[in-house]
Amino acid sequence: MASYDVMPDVQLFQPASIDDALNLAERYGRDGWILGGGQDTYGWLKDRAKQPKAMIDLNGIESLRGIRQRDDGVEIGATTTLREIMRDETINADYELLALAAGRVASPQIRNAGTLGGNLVQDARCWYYRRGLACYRAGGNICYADSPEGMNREHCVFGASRCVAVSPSDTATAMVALDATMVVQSVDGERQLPAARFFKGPDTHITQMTALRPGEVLTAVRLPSSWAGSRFYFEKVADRNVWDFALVSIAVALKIDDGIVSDSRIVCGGVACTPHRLRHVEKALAGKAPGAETAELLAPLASEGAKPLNYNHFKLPLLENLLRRALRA
Amino acid sequence: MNNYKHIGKDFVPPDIVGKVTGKAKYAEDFRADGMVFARLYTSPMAHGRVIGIDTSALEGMQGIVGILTADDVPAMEAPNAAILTNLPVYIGDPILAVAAEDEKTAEDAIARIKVHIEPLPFTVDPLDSLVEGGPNAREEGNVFARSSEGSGFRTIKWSAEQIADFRAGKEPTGEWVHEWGYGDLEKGFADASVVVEEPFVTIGYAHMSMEPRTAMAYWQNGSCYVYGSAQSQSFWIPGLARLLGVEQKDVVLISENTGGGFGSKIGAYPIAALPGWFSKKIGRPVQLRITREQEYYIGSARVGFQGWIKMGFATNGRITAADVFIVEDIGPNATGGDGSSAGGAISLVYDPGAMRFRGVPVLTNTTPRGAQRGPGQNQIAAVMAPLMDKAARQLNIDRLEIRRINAVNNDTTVYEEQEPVTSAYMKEALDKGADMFGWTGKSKRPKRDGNKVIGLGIGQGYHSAGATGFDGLVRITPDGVIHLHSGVGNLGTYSYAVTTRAAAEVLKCDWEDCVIERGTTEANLPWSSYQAGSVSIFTHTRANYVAAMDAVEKMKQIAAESLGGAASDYDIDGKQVFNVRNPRQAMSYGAIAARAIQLGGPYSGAVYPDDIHEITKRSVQNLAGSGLIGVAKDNLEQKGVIPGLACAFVEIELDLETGKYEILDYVGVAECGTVVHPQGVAAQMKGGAVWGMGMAATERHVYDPQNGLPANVGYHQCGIPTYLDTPLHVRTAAVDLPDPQNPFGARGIGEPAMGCSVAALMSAISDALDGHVFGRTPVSPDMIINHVAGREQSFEPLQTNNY
Amino acid sequence: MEIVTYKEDVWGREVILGVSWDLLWLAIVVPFVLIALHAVYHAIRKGSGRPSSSGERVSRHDRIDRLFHWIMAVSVFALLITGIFPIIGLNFSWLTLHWVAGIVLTVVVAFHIVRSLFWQDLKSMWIAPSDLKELTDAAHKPGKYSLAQKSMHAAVAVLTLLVVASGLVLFALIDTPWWERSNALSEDTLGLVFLLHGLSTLALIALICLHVYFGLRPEKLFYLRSMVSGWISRDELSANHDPKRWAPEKSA
Amino acid sequence: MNSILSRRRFLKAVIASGAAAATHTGLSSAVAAAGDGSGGKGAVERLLSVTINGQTRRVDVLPQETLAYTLRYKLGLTGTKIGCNRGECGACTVLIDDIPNYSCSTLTHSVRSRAVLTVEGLQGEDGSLHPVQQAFVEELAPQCGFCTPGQVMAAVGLLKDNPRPTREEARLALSGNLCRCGAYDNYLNGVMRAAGGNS
Repeated sequence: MASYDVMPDVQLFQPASIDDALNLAERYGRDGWILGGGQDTYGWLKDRAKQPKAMIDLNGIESLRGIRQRDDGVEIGATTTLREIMRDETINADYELLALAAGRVASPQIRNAGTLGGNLVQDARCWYYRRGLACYRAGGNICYADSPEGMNREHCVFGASRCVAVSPSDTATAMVALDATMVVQSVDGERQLPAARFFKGPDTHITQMTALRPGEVLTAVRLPSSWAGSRFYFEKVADRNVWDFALVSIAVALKIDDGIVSDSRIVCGGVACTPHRLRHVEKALAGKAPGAETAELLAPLASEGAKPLNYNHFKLPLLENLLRRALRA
Repeated sequence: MNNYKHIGKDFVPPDIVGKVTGKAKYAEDFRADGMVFARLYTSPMAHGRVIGIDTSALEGMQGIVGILTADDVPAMEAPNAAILTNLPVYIGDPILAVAAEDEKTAEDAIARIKVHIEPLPFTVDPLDSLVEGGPNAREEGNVFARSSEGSGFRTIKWSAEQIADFRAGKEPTGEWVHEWGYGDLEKGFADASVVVEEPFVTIGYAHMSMEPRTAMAYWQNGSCYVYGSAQSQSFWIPGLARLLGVEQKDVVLISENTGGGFGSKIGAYPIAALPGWFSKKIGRPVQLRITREQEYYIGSARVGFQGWIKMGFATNGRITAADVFIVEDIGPNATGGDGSSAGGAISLVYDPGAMRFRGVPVLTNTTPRGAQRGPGQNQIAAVMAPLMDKAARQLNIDRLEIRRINAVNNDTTVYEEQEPVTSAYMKEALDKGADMFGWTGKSKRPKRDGNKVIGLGIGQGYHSAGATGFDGLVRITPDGVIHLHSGVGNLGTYSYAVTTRAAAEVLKCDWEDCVIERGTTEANLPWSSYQAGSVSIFTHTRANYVAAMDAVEKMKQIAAESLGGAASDYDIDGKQVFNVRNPRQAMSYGAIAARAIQLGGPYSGAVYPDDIHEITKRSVQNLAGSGLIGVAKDNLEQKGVIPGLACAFVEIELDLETGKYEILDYVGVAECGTVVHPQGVAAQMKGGAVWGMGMAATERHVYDPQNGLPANVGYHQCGIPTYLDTPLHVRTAAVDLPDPQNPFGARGIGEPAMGCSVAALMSAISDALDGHVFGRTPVSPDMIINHVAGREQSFEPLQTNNY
Repeated sequence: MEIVTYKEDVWGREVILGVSWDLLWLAIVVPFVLIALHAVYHAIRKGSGRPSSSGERVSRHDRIDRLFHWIMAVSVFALLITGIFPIIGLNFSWLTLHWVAGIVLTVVVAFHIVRSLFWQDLKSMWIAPSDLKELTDAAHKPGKYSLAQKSMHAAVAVLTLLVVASGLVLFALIDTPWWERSNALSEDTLGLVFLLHGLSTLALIALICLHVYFGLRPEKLFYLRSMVSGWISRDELSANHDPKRWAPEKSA
Repeated sequence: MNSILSRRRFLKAVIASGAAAATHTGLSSAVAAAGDGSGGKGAVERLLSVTINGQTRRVDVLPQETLAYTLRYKLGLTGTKIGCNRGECGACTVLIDDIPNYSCSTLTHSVRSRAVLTVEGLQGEDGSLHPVQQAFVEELAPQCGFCTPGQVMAAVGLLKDNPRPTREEARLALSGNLCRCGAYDNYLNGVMRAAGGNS
């Protein structure tokens, strides 16, 4: 396993229109690499662990950038940078959860270049996989992390199926918590998926993190007005406060009618291969008043059904604690 | 307090402007005519034997210039690291290099070369190798003992029971190879009213300097020009010449700036010689820039400890006895020696009535280890701090007080031989720090607020901080310019410049009249110590002092010779040599220099002392006749251990729910004799603080024992502390009391600056958790969460190189 | 077209990954070509009148054996669907279904082996040299099973045992309610097991195509009926079998 | 002394020709790059103009080339450092349209119509230091100096966006830049000094 750090030969396309981009995506299929901010692209290519024939750069397509008001909410173009999202008035006013999540991504420079689309479709961070090993996720027939002595501190405690990588995206949890709709386009037209069905686990999609098919491009996400201005809570616990991915993160949206939770979304990152929604906690929360008492009551539910690996059982109490904090806040 | 002109004053080091403008040149910034770019192929296997290299796929590839394999370079005697090897002993061990017209093409070639390697047994945890039936990291054995009586490989195995007992926290009963001690240990423990006994682990981790070590080399009329990433300057030459197989006079090292070293670039390292050999083979200049991942592999790492310690305390808190046993993870090349240094640090910082050190250095197939900022001293500082707290609690003594009562001072005798120290003011440092930090006030405040707990910690750091016997060289040219020749490397401490100010001080000249000659062998530099071990300040203020004194004496003689009278009638000031009785009878430095050239002999450098190093001699020969030469070897008296000391006070707010903590306040106090460069000392204290924070919280090697794969090969995984993992403000101060054995009272500080930090944090974490001792670095959030939740830790006791 | 696919192991050495699934279309196309040829051949050569299914009925398959056959058939189809569909891009959560079906198959196969060894006439399914006469001499009638049936059974038996055996090894390496997954096998051995599992699967697919075809051939349809309801008519018996070599008792 | 002079000249001569060499072989490999699917709509041109430090420069750039590579290997602007080439250290930070970016993780082709500012572009005509550079010197902020150009650019980017940042804001803005020497406190002092506040 040699070590590389120079970009190898790969064709670059910078289409100015979405149609050109979709045609290229169609033409290249699995050999095409859709390029947003590129912050989870160049490492793969420099390592030669992924070897697409062409990069299709979406940044020249005006229609894919920016935040637009719609009568049923807002639409955020896929190549809108995390920096723009963090600084956007509407987002901060109505969907602060997303601004908070975006603000905890990696580092300032990565947020300056990194796009929402890229952050949502970024690949798993399992260190074995990133090393370029031919594991299940890379189309192989083995998992190195989930092995008797595997070093799997950062891996999943829910939803494993051969692969035990976790969803690394900070904004993905927010998307699910906000009931976002993902707008996906291809030459065959447009399809829309709820965020919860956009992110895929290894039981069905072991070599990819999302439902995107070859030739498809995530062009925008839509945040429904239904959750606008709810009570939000986002927290991410990582080893370092810059760059590092979540050990565990939590994104919470609460609808509160005179002190009582009428509806809620509680979504966790870093614990499963997809954003992990605590539906049973949401049910149990309905009709209760947020606060220390409810927090203590419901916190233990958070880790129900978890299956820890050798080095990550700390994620269970951590997950419970984050839920505790979210409901207490 | 003193009335020095330069010593103790801040100044603008000549290289700093280049650093803020990007003009400063590092090894990878140089280009040479026809230069080609080399890339490395490194071992994918933790231990193996290369049985075939298939380069057929390169045939017909454009832009490939050459391939270098182990057969093209001299073999190194085991266990020393090779330039290139056919017997890789760790993942990342360099096997071959390819040179091409550009880096991409070189990488294309690397990607096509097939190297067939037969796997051999490997180990990534010393205890896995030490246990009977366990694998050896090298075919020669699993232990390499370095000692004056002779070094060599050994195979040492402990029984499964012995390993199990060790893991269970019992005193190790297995075989060891190093032992020293003093005093009556048994009596010491008998006199103790409190005994603390703990096993401990400090996981090693990579140096990860910002600059991935680059080297560029070409040959010009018989000399090899090497543009290297070097921590030291002159000190590199002998080793570099040896690696290149040439005489010292035939090596030119250009190292104007180096992107950090921290112990990983002290002497010439094998890979720095690769471009030289490659250039010799293909007849073109070769630059080797390695990747960040390769810097992790090749760039060295701190030695890991798995140990056991037992200490006895008298009722007043005085340490009566200390017994420490350390299994060292010394990597595959048997570098380190941290264990014994750790023992030495215990004997100096805490001055136990009696002590014993025992150690066994075990080879592992992890990255090569080397000196890393406070090698040994800083690991043990982290281990000791919470144990001192534990004893203080049991004795019901204030945690500051127990440190004061054991504090090293001018009368302390240290190490096996119980040598004296040149001077030591740890008590003063502690008092100054406690005062700045407000220890008494803070320790009275309530600790707990909901899930947030305040933890207060005190740490002490030590490293010997001086050497003697190196050369100084100053030159005054007829234009009156004072050339301060510095063989000190430029790794970012500015000591190359700071130490020359000693000469400026003696010559009573303005800084503006001085030029520092440095950065390349061709600047005719004197023989220097290594720029490590916190030695530069003590060592080279002395060397510059003696050289300047030599120049002053010569100037007086020349003045007497030209103006009459005896040399003793003359003194210097204002760039003049004048007759003390008749100040108008004077000569300018420039005139003196011109006269020196006419007089020749020792004045012009035509004649020089016999006892100076051959490197200095060569420089003087080149400079002879260009001005007045002041050159001398530091033969000033030096007795006893020269301590660099520091202490730190830290306040953290630990979140019991997340296992994370914020550092609310940090105060570091340096005890390095007279402060020669206030900003420099502060910078070292702050940098050391950050290093301590990394060692305490995030930095560690992680290896999968099943296949020997390293998890933390990148900057991201290595967990270098960021702006947001360190405090918003770091406060520092210095005791600033002169050391009698340095003409300016100065000692070094680089390494203790870190030891006190990691120790203070370990102490503070323990304090926040009601005295719980993890006995391990780093203490990561998951460990704290598991502890608070009353869960088992994920790893087994004494496991190392793990999450 | 390659048969085996390779990957790099944890230390960058080339090892077998498994079978190349490009072979899948071969496993489908080949049998259908054969089927077509056979159908054409049959259409040309006029078969003698079909024996009547009325009249006295004799028993061919006991209920228990019919049950076995159909459970096995269901589990095999479940295994093929859960195993192959994800490979051809139809993603669903298949792994648990797959190994559960695998266990069912394993159990019934084990049952069948034991039963045939101790409670059935093993010889009736044994291929004897004398059976080869069936190929040359149309007058030479088989016992309970024709040479074709015996050969089909033999082939299916071997492949099923291979696919079950390799499947069980892989099953031992994944997380189940009873044990944690392990990397007990070296990567090259693991690759061999995957290769074996894949190759036997492909061959089974081909054979099953043929089996289904022959089961549905009009002149052989009564065999399918017998596998459902157990009996065949005396006419069918005498038309296709040698009563001296197989004398089934009357069926209820 | 002579040998030094000769070497200096020799090196100076070379920055250019070294770049030339790289560019030349760039061509051969680019053929390979363009070999597949090129000419499609939106395929990039090899030869492009980039505006760096106010000057527009024509340069031959591979499709996949990163800005850090172009700056260092094609244009001889070696002030921009490559510490990790992975967006994990910040040593390669430059400003693109006044926003800090990791040039190791930016394609040169993506800055075609944008303004790039590197550490070499900060000094005044008269060679006077930029306030941030001056402040870093006064605070002895750099130690080994390898991360310094990145720290400088991150700080300049911050002050363009927020001329009077609080220390906390400065710390956040610079948090994408590692300093292995641990000079964070000094750099923050420098930023505050440059912003006119007292450090």
